[in-house]
Amino acid sequence: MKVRTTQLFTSYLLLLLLLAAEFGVARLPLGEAARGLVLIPALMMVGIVAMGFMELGKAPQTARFFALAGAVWLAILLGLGCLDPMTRVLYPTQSTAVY
Amino acid sequence: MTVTETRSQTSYLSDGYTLRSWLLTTDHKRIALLYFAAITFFFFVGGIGATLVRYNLLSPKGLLGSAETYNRLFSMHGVVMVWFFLVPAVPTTLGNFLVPLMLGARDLAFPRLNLLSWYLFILAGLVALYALIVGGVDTGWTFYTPLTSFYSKGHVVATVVAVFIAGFSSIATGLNFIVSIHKLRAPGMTWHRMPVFLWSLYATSVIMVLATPVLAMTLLLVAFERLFRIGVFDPAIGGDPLLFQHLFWFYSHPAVYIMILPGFGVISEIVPAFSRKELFGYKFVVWASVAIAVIGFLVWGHHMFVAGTSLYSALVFSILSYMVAVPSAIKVFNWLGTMHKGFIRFDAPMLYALGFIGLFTMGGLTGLFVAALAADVHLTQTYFVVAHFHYVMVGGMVSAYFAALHFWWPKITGRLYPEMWGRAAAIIIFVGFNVTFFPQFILGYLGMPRRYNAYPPEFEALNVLSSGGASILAIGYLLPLGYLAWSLFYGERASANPWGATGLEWTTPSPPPTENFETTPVVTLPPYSYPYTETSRDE
Amino acid sequence: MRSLLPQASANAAEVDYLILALLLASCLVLALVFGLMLVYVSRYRADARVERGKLAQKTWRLEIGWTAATFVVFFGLFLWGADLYVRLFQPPRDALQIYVVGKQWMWKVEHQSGQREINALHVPTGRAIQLVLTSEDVIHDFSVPAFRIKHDVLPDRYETLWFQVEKAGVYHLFCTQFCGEGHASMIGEIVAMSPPEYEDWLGQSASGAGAHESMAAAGEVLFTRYGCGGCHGEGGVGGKQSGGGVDAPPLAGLYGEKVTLDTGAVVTADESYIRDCIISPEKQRVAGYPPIMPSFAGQLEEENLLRVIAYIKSLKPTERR
Amino acid sequence: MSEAVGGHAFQYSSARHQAESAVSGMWLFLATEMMFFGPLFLAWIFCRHADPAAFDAGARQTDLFIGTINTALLITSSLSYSFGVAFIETGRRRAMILCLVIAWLLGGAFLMLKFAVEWPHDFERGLFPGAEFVFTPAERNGAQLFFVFYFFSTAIHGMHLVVGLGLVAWIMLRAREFTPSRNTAVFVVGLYWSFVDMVWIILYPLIYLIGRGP
Repeated sequence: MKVRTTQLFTSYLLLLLLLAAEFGVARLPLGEAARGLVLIPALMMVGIVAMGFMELGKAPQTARFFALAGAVWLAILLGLGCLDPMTRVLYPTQSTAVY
Repeated sequence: MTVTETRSQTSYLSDGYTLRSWLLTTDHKRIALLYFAAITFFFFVGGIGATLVRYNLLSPKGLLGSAETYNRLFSMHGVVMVWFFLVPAVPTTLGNFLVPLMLGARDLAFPRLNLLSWYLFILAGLVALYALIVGGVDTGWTFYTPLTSFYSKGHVVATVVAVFIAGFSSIATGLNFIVSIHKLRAPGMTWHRMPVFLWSLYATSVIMVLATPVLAMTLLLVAFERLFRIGVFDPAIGGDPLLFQHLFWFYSHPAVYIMILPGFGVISEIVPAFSRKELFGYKFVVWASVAIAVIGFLVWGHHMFVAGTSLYSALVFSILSYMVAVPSAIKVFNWLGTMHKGFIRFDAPMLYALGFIGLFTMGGLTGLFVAALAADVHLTQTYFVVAHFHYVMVGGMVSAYFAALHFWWPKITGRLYPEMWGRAAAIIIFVGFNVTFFPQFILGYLGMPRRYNAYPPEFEALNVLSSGGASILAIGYLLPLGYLAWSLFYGERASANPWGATGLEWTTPSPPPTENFETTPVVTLPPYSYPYTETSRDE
Repeated sequence: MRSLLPQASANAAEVDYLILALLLASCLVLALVFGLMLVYVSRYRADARVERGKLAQKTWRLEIGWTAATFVVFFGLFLWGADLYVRLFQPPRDALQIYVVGKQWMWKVEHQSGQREINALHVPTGRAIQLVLTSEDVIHDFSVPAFRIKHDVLPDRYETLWFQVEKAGVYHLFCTQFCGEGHASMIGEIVAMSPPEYEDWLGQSASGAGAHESMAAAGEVLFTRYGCGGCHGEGGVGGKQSGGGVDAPPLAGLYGEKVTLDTGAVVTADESYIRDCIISPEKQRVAGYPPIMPSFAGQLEEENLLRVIAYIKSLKPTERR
Repeated sequence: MSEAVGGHAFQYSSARHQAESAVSGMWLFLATEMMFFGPLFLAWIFCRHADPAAFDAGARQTDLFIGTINTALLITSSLSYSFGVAFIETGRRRAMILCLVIAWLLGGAFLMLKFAVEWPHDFERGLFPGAEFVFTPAERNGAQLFFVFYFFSTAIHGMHLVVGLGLVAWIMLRAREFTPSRNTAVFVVGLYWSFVDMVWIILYPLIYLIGRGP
């Protein structure tokens, strides 16, 4: 129980720190491209919840496999899904035609 | 291992005769039969839609007269066939029945969840029927926005809700299968001793579990957009209708593999059983299924080559689409390899299976046409595509479903069906199918667009031919309904293993007792250990 | 009597070759599969007393073999299809532009010189044509089987499609994206005529009833009516240049130029860009100008937008900086 | 019905076997939940990409204070539930119930803040896309997309939280059944509860932080 208590409080503290960090990063005058950085603390927080609170590390192997599958497939959806809007360009004619 | 001996001798069919004993059952075998009833009903509802569609197209002007009626008919045909027949057909019926039997387990991991999934399916079906009776939907099964969200005059929200609920039924089934296969394999049943049918249901379930939620959320977004007249797909405010298509096909392309993968599994059981020979290249067949399930998620963009996506995305999706065709090809070659030097018998299941191999190969090969970018530009959204996916879905998947139904019928019901009728139906279906859909390839190449209730007169001859074929096909599909029902009452009693096939399901009586096995079986041999291979094996 | 599917455009033959190659490959595979199936089925019947011999033990070589073979063939087919597709994406520089608006359930066409047609499109042969496509409501699809082309037509967005007709004639135009009740009636014809005949046709339509002014001229009227000149200067010379008090960018000579946005990004001022600037000016603002442009969303219908764009495209730069 | 034999259902070989299956099943369900929220994230990317400036203008109108408090509430709630799990594993049922009550109340507080305070406030300020929408024409489109995303995703998340509250309440009602060796249900519901928290941890920056600027 003692070990678990320490573990839980450590996770909690880390979560609060990251929340503060996230809050701070969002307030920095960052350019458009750097805005996504805010998501790094957020993803770390998700990791801490999974490991600290949900005990994913101690879960049966199958459970870890399923969690990993979920993450990979979400990455497929978002990754391949972004491909189209991020690379979409129209191909205009270079010059106006003469009539 | 604790074993309860009390009820293990009674057949699951005679374990209670009350309505309650059926409607509240958690026995996977009884739930499978409940699904059989529901799915057969929807197959014929969808079939009526198809019949009327083909009737309308007998004349270039459209015999039904009204475009609106036609649009609602083909939309209904699509929605019902996709979500209420093709997706659930094999997994919920034969899958539910066979997964625990093949694993050597007493039931699925979560029997109550299994029953819940049937109730969800029925609820979804009722909502769909409600939508149908009050007037149906006129958007096609693809629900493209902004047509669906702003312009449709049909009952979009009800239909979408029906599909949403059916989706959760399918998630529950998939989840149950995956956990059961991971956790409930009998002693000695290692991963590489699992029958291919289980492997392919595993791959199917992966898709059900990971793709269906995406569809569910997408449909919620569509319903929101329809109800509040604003949404993320609305181009008027900068939203992207192509986002809808991306999300829709993220589910609906893998969904094609939900439909066909169980078929692969069925054929991989039947071909060795009727060739009396080990499955050729077992591991290749198995891992090809897994590869299809994974790569199948990476190809959805090939439905959008002319939709206005970026050039780069089209190129990436095209090459990935070719990749997914490779494992399918591997499977076809392995089935042929299994027949090589076999002792081939021509019972009805084998005839259906041979039909499957032929029709699926044609469906697969025509898939290459539409994966080739420039050819797709010409062929997509025409009857070529209609023919292509019917070859895979109907020629392939429905043939596999019938093959499986005949193969395991004695196990499920304890009765034999009349063999001659079975063979006749298999041949009629094969012929009728080709007459119906082959002309559609030509129509498509000539440019006839999909979803037209009236068409230019030069397409008439081929359309009439196609409709003629459809009537043969309809007879082919009605025949099994008749003789299988007949066999329930008058069929000869089946022994535990009428085909002399391998697999744990054949070691228990037909029909199996409620708890499947008297004692938990122990697996010592690889699958498909037919005598032929045992004697000639020199290891 | 027109043939069922003529090869009427420059790339129709190329697409047909690709389809033919696919067909041949498929037939070979089908022959192999059905052939083997028939041979095995007759030779290895359960009651056939044929010498079966020993079974092959090492099957993985075969497996690797046919897997590799399929890969190679598929990759070749991919390259072929992709190459052609990429060319279909890029119109030649001197393409003649024609504007097409789809709506439930008709095609509205407008030529540069102002001729308008419904469910018909007259084009000259031997000349690259680029269509600028947009929709007023749902997604449609502009499909001409005889040219082996099709492309979706989306609302609030410009898509383009180009082709070059080689054979004069009348060809089917279909909407192939399901668009509602009248989907099957959203058909029309493409009339391809020799250049002299086309000139005649243009002349006739211009002098006929309801003589049309050119798209650019119609756009100029709209330009004045909506007060665009108030900021951008008459003739789009630019706010400062016209002596006005408003600092708005010049429009003359804008089309086809590279524009630097306030985000630092550089974009080409094509039809889509100009459209965006009119509808949502905030989205891609030109660097160095104040954000004062109002949005004209909902005020200009698609056809009028196209006319204003045609007008802006027709403006020649007054001075080169 | 699947009757229990020696403390486990008849298709399992042991109670541990059954517990492992239940935990794995829950994780698989959570994987489906991840995919369920996937389209929302993709929609966020598409919408923001369409018109970043106006989308950001929308984000600036959100109530950062309530959003941050709510994030802290959910994290604390998740912590409290995890303590509940730890307590039942050592047999301290009373302590478990106390932790679950706290977790439940914190979750309830989130819902109150979100839907009884923040949403009404948003509606008053004309942030719901419609005739009353407050943004200038230039920002209108992108901001509408933002607020469609905002209302839709918070509603879906809220529904998950309501389901979670129901499950936690169910566990509290059945608290007497749980022992140090028999508590899979407590743990499995905890997984769901923490997952709802995770979703919010991702939604929080997407809604309140990115594009807010200094």
